[in-house]
Amino acid sequence: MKILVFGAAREVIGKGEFEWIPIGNELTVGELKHALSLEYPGLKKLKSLSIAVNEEYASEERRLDRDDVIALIPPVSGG
Amino acid sequence: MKILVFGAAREVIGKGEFEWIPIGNELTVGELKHALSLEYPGLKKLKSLSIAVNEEYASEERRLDRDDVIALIPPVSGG
Amino acid sequence: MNPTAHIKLEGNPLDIAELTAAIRSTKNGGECVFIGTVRDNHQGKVVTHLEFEAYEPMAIRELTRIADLASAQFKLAEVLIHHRIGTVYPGEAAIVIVVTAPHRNQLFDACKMIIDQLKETVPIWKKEVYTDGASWVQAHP
Amino acid sequence: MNPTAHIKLEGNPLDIAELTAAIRSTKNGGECVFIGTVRDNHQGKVVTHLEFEAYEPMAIRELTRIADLASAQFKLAEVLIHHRIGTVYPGEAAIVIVVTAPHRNQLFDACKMIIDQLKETVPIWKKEVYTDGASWVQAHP
Repeated sequence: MKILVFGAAREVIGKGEFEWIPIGNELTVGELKHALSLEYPGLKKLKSLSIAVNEEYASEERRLDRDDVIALIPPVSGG
Repeated sequence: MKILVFGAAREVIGKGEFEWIPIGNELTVGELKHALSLEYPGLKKLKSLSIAVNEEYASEERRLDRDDVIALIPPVSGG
Repeated sequence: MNPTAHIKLEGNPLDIAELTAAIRSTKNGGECVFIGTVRDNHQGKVVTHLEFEAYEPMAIRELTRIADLASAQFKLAEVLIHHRIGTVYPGEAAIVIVVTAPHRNQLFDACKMIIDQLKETVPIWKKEVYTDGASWVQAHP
Repeated sequence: MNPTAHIKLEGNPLDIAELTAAIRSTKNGGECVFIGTVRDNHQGKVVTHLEFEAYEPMAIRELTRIADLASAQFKLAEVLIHHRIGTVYPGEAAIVIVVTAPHRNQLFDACKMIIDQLKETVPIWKKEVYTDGASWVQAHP
């Protein structure tokens, strides 16, 4: 599944977009966050990390599909 | 004493400025309003009439001096 | 007058770009502007234009008092209030208020307070001229 | 998108005169504008410029949602939100919000609500670049 990465999170991961192959058949937003933070420990230093699924904020319980567009949203600072 | 007149009040009185000679030695703002409304009954049709003395709103009790600049202030509608 | 208050009764059209830039600065990132534009109708009547009249020295005094009050109460950096006098046509701005502060928190309440108070106490009068007559607007009190 | 919402992420400087005039009309006399200008300092550091980055399609979606919410809640006529992306220098506007309505009562609360919500949820990120380094601002939550 495609994961977009922005702002401070992009600098932690080192790229703005990557493919993620989940282990097993099912994955929730919360499980994805946990798996990513094991692979990229720098993410834990962010003040917060939200996940957007198909351009909307998603809850931790939300189940992900293979063709969802995921985005990692560090704390926003527009305006 | 000099009296300035604005807006709807000016149209009632027919001029923007006139001299008023008070009867007796002392006159309050309330007494002036009463005397003017006898001479110009049209003033009673205004939604309200405030008096400014030397460019500040004055209470009914305020005593007037001969050299005060008086202004008749009908309801304002700036903005 | 408080050096941070910029007050004017203006006979010519108000230049929004100029007025909103006048008190902007790299120290004061937040800016709230109120623009009051003349409408072309009122209670079903077609308004051809407005005639604004002011008791000028007292209006300047009152506007300055209101600006200073808002500055102190809402910790503003600067306040600008320009109000048209004379003939103003539909679509033109009758008033522009600009307030700035380092941060935005209280800007909106400050701008609201200024226009609300202006409409209550500042000696400015508006005559609406219609296609078939005219009348003084008696708004406040 | 609601036809009354004018949303844009803009790579070029924002033209205040153009944006404040864009939704003004002789039907809607009241207009409130918020302008957020880039400051030249932050917590004692000299800011040379900002780099704004957005998740563009989602930012447009969120801004539209906020504009529609404000329109409905505060009975607005129209809403305009233009936000800079890319490099923005001190003194330039990073954001301009314009709201209009026939009357002024709720304009200020509407404008405040829009900027408050924007800063909380819209996926736009600001990197401050100083004379001696840079850092992502982690403002909300």
